[in-house]
Amino acid sequence: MDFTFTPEQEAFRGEVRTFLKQELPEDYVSIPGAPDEGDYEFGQAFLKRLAPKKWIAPAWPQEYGGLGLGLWEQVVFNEEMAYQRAPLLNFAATGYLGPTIMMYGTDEQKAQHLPGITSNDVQWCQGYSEPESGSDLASLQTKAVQDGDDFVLNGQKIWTSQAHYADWMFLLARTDPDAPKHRGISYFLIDMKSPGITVRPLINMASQAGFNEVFFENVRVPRSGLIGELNRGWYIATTTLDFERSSSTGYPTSLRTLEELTGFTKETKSNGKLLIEEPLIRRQIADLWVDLNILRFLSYRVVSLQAQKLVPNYEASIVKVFNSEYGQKLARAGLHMLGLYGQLEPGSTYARLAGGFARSYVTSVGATIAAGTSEIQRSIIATRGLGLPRN
Amino acid sequence: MDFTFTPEQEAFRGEVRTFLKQELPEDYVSIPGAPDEGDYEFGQAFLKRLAPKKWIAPAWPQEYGGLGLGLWEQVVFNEEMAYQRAPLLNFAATGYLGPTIMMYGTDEQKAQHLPGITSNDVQWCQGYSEPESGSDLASLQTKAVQDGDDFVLNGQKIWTSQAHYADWMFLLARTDPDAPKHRGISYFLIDMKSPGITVRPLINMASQAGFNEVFFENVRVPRSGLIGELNRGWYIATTTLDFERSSSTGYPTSLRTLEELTGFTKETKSNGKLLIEEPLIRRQIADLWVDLNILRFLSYRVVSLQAQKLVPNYEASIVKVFNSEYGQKLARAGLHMLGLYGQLEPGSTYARLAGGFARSYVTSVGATIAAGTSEIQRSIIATRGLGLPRN
Amino acid sequence: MDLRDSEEEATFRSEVKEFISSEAPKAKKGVSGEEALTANWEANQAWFKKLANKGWIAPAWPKEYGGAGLTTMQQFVLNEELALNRAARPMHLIIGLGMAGPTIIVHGTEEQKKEHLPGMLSGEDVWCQGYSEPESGSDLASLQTKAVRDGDDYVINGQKIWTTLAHMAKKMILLARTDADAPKHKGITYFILDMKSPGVTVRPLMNMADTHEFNEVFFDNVRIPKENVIGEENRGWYSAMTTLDFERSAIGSTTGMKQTIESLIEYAQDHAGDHTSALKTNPMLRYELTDRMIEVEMARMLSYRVVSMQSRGLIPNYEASMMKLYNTEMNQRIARTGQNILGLYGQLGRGSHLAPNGGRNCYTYLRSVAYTIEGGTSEVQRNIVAQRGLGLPRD
Amino acid sequence: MDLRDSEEEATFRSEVKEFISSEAPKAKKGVSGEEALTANWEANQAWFKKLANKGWIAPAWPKEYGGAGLTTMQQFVLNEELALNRAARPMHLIIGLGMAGPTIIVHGTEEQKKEHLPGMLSGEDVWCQGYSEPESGSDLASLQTKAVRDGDDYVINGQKIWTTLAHMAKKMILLARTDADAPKHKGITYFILDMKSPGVTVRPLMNMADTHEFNEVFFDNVRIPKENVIGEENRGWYSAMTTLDFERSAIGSTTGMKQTIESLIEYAQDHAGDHTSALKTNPMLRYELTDRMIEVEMARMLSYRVVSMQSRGLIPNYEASMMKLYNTEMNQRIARTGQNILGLYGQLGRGSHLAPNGGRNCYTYLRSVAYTIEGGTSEVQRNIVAQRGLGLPRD
Repeated sequence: MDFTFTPEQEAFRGEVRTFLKQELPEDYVSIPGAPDEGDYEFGQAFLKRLAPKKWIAPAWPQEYGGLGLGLWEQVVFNEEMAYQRAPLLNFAATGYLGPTIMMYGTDEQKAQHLPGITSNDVQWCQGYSEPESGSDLASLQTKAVQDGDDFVLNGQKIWTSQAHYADWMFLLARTDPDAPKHRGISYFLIDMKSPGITVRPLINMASQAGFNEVFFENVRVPRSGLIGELNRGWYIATTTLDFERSSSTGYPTSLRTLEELTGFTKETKSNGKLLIEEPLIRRQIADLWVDLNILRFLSYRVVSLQAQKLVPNYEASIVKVFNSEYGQKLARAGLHMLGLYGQLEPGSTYARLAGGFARSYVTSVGATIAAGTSEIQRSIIATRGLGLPRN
Repeated sequence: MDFTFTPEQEAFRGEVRTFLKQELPEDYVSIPGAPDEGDYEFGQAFLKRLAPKKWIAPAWPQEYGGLGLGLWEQVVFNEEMAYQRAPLLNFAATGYLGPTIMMYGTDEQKAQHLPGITSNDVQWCQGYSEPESGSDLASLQTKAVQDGDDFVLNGQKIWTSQAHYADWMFLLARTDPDAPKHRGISYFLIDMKSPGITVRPLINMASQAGFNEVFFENVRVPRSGLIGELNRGWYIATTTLDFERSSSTGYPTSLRTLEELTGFTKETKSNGKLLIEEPLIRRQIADLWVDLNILRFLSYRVVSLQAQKLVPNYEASIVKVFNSEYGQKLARAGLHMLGLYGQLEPGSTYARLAGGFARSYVTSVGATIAAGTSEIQRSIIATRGLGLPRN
Repeated sequence: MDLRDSEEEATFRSEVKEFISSEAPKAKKGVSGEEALTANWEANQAWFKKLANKGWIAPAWPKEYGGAGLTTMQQFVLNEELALNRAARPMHLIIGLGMAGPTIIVHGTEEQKKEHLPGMLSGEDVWCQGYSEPESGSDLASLQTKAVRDGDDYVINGQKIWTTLAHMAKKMILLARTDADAPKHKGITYFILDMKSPGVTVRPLMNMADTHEFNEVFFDNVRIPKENVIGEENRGWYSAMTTLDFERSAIGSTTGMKQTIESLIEYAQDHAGDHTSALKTNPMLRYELTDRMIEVEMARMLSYRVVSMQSRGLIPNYEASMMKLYNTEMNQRIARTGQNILGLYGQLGRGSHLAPNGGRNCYTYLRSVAYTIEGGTSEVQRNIVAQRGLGLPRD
Repeated sequence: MDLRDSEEEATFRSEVKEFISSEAPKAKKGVSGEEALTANWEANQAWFKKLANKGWIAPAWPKEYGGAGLTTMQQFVLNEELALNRAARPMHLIIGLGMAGPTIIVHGTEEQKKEHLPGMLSGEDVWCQGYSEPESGSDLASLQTKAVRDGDDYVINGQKIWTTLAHMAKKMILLARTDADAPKHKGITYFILDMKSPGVTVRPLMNMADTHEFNEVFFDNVRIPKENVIGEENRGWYSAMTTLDFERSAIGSTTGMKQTIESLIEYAQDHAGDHTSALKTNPMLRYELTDRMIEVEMARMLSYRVVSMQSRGLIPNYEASMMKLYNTEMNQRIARTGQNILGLYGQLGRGSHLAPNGGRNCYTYLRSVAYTIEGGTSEVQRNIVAQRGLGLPRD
């Protein structure tokens, strides 16, 4: 057992950190949630500078534009990026789509799509959720019907992040309405400029246009847009969903936030006393640190399983539950400590810590629901981890 | 709307208080949970002095040995008794059995049983629960078979408080095994000296012998032991179960305990500081008081409904959930504040506040389970109070 | 003890009920509190006019000043019925009717009464309150805004913050320091400021709900004529503490929270199929809702207790703190339960066509954070309970 | 970073596993910790003898003193395997092997080593610890028990409290004040006391679980020969702070808690029909159990971290406090969940024939309260985390 990173890994961490310090302006402030126009342009400019270093998807094999980083090196890279709050814009493509194409795509598909991702020239969005599907994604209703060499797509997706910026979408559609629901779904890639696609923004409670609805009306997808076998799309997609549950960016993101909050309580006086001298705040801060330490090692355990070529299962669900609920707890604690100022929008003169807590209070709601609600994760833990009978 | 007691009611409260102060020795300490031998004898002696004042069951009509007190006067009486921690020994008889006999009994049954209760000459225990019946009381298996003028009883009861002291038992037994489960049960009164009855104590975790198992082997019950109609026992019993949910002694009991705990924190130093000066303890104490105030008025609301001849329903369930969970919270908070000394048994030299918190920590476990678990109460609230569909 | 209405109370309740049912604009289910106010502004203005005609816009004011002279218990019944029937209440007039008005009645001159009370009673004048300042924290009396006498005027310089309704208000009650050398409570004067005076700048503070509720107000050599001083110079702190027999049970907010829960249940039952967290299939949500319901019932008991004290001529003290503490923390829990029920849709803003119940729960979720801080933080309330309720030593 | 065993660790783990499987008495499922120790006392004594022969009773001690000289990571593997396989661990020897022994090795004379170490290593001598006193609270150094030199002896008068195992112990490590005028840390001497000395009285303190774990010990002119002073007179406080490279990950207790959860699940599945709270029909219990499981996994990570630090030669500091804090509070939650699952049967004591799992959960429920207080309260641990982990100013 060995809980340290190797000197080479630490050197790599230093390299990433130095680069990010150079490239992110000193007054750079990243606000959680959907990027606005300015954030988006800043992020694209930043990614343009990452691309030549092959750091858009550094874990990918070199032939596809990555560096072929090992798992732990990838953890180091992700930790630094998250800690410095570097913009992450094409995450669906680097995280889910790329590995899927590598595993299931034809050589032509690989050649067509992978280089555009690592060069950051093509932006992708993910089309899984539908208004009626709820937590049972496999009940999706968008239909793709074969017509000559094409498929013709009709239906609607929802909660599609950044669809308004995307060049392409990867999505699931029903290709066999008579088969059992998991066995009639296929996995497609679609050019967002295809005729018949309408994108409509959904304004969230922070007044951000991060999510969209996407409507398909007789959209034609050429056969080259089908990934893997027809009707096997569900199984292709779930392979990559497992990646999301085991993402290792929760810890460094919260670490940075908690460091700032702790700093705030050490510097800010209220009624003549430092906030940190209030025993209740002191206690809350200590508890938040204990939990954060745990989150760190829970995340590493998942990576360690992956490093042994094992598929994280309920272990990843534990990280997912704990990470998303921790985010909410941290946001609430922060807002409480910031007092009335905490509720001000980012950008306001009086906003404390750049308004980040207000924003994460808003965006943390979705975190316990997206990619499998906490209840579903707990159910996975109960059945697979504890061996309880199904509900 | 009027939230005060009348001057007459306050005068009555004063009378009860004065009497209790006289009758309970100054060093009197009542420990929650099952009474031991000494407690039991002390309690019996005390009840002997209550009886001439007709205060064993003061709310009963005068013809049955009570004073015919009004509902609010009864609340006043119960509050004082609970606050002074006066011994309550024959509660099942005064609380449930008596009202049942008054409502369903024949004149002979009334004459036979009621005077013994109000004179405190006859002690009763309640035989409802069985080992296999769990939270579904109506699934009980103890059988009573008609044989000439008698019924012959076979089976087993469990969780029978004070069965080892009781002269008589009231119980439910199955008289028609073929009927739907609620419709084949009858309500019986049995002399505990009848041949075929065995009582076996169950030792609880505080090493008290409060509960018992009671076994019946061909026990003969004369026809005069049947209350109400044959096979209608379930409906007779549930009428009186409603009384338990709306008992008004939770508030004054907790009030006394919390007063003592608060006093303790104001007098006891730890590391040179009064406990109450610790902000975390201060906060916990304040929150306990807020909740206790609420409990008080929730209880009064139930009485108020009864005073209007309405049957408290989910309102009583709210009191039950809140009261029993409050008892656990208070016990835990108290143990925490008392430190290592809190865990010592009553009687130990170092036990603080007479070891009452250790004892109530032990006995409060049963409170959220007995007479309908918190989950069942919540289910009642969900369906009757909120109109949610059944689970 | 009797939790029922007395005969007189029952009669008055019927009168209120009938008046609401014939005169108030029909409200949508699930709408209450601030929502009910803004949901249908024009219809509500007409409704407030009718309330004003009956004197029910200032129910606690003495009749001689244009109020209805209701007893505390009658006010309680009025507020409870308005809330139960989801009729809008004129919450935008609260600073005028609840604070400025009572202070003027007690400390004002005849001229001041004539000038300021009618606009309040007709419901036309919106008032705002200039107390808090950026540096003053929870110790309001440390305020720094200065008023210097210059001829017949005072000249005001400084800044206020968290000023609700400043952008709609015609007048402000303003506390400013007139004697910098006196102990902090003894050098403050109570002014009435015309918000259109030159030198007054109102700047919005947008909160995370992206709504405009708070403002900063800046004073740059603003002149207030000496006729607008209420009470004595340098005694303003004490005038500001004046209140009339204002009903404090918060029954309106408690009832509103109960309605929020009801609307969540309704929503969950209607949308059981198409949400990530459906009520029927998720027992955790049942339990959460049940616990919220228990809490609302508990809050109601605290409201009843406060009004009962007031109607016996007692002044609620730590009892009101208990209620404030409990209600605001409960409101946050209700909002969170709401978000759990609404699933991903809960995060949609008010402008979004897919937002459930018009985005109301999301608004509550965002707004409820500040309620536990405004008007005395939860910790301040706990300390009041500890000191005054339990006789514990001061913190 | 690699959470797997290294090759050497894996080899050692196999050796341990084999030894346990061939030599340890068969343990019942669901039995762990203190239970495993007392459940089968005689068989366990034979087993401890075998552990002692291998040196594994004092795995961290240097070989020259009769220990196994294991590395921290090997100790961890040993402890983890003992726990995973529910083999009894000699917890009654912990004061001798973990505290008295290491102190004598560092500060004792050759004679003292010869006299005291063999009895520890053979597992025969039970030791107890005389540190806490009724008035000392969490400030141990304020102790008042006095030792006065008289010829070749010291004469001891005073009292200790919370002395675990005093009624079984042969020897005590005793801290007593030898210089009343010195600053409190500098007037304390470290003694070894023969528990059979005249003037020693042991009185049980029965706890609410009605078990005899704690004692008071009274000293009435008890004589200790000067040969039994360890280290220098008046330097006893510093000797008491000595520890060897003792493995601190608490992996045994974490594993035991996991086994407790497993035994609850097993029980609930076997008894689904006849309990008030059946697992299958009660979704709340599913969620509770799941949350406890999540927490145990979290606790394991904290254990891993501590042993990993130690194996790199670092001394766990606030990291050990985090673990203590988390584990003891989690233990209470597990006990409460257990009570919820066992229903009314959970309240039956160990002596009762109907008590599930022999009343073990009820014992944990009662005993777990003190764990959060003993060895530094949760608040003390939180303060260590705040100060040392976060660099916050002292409380």
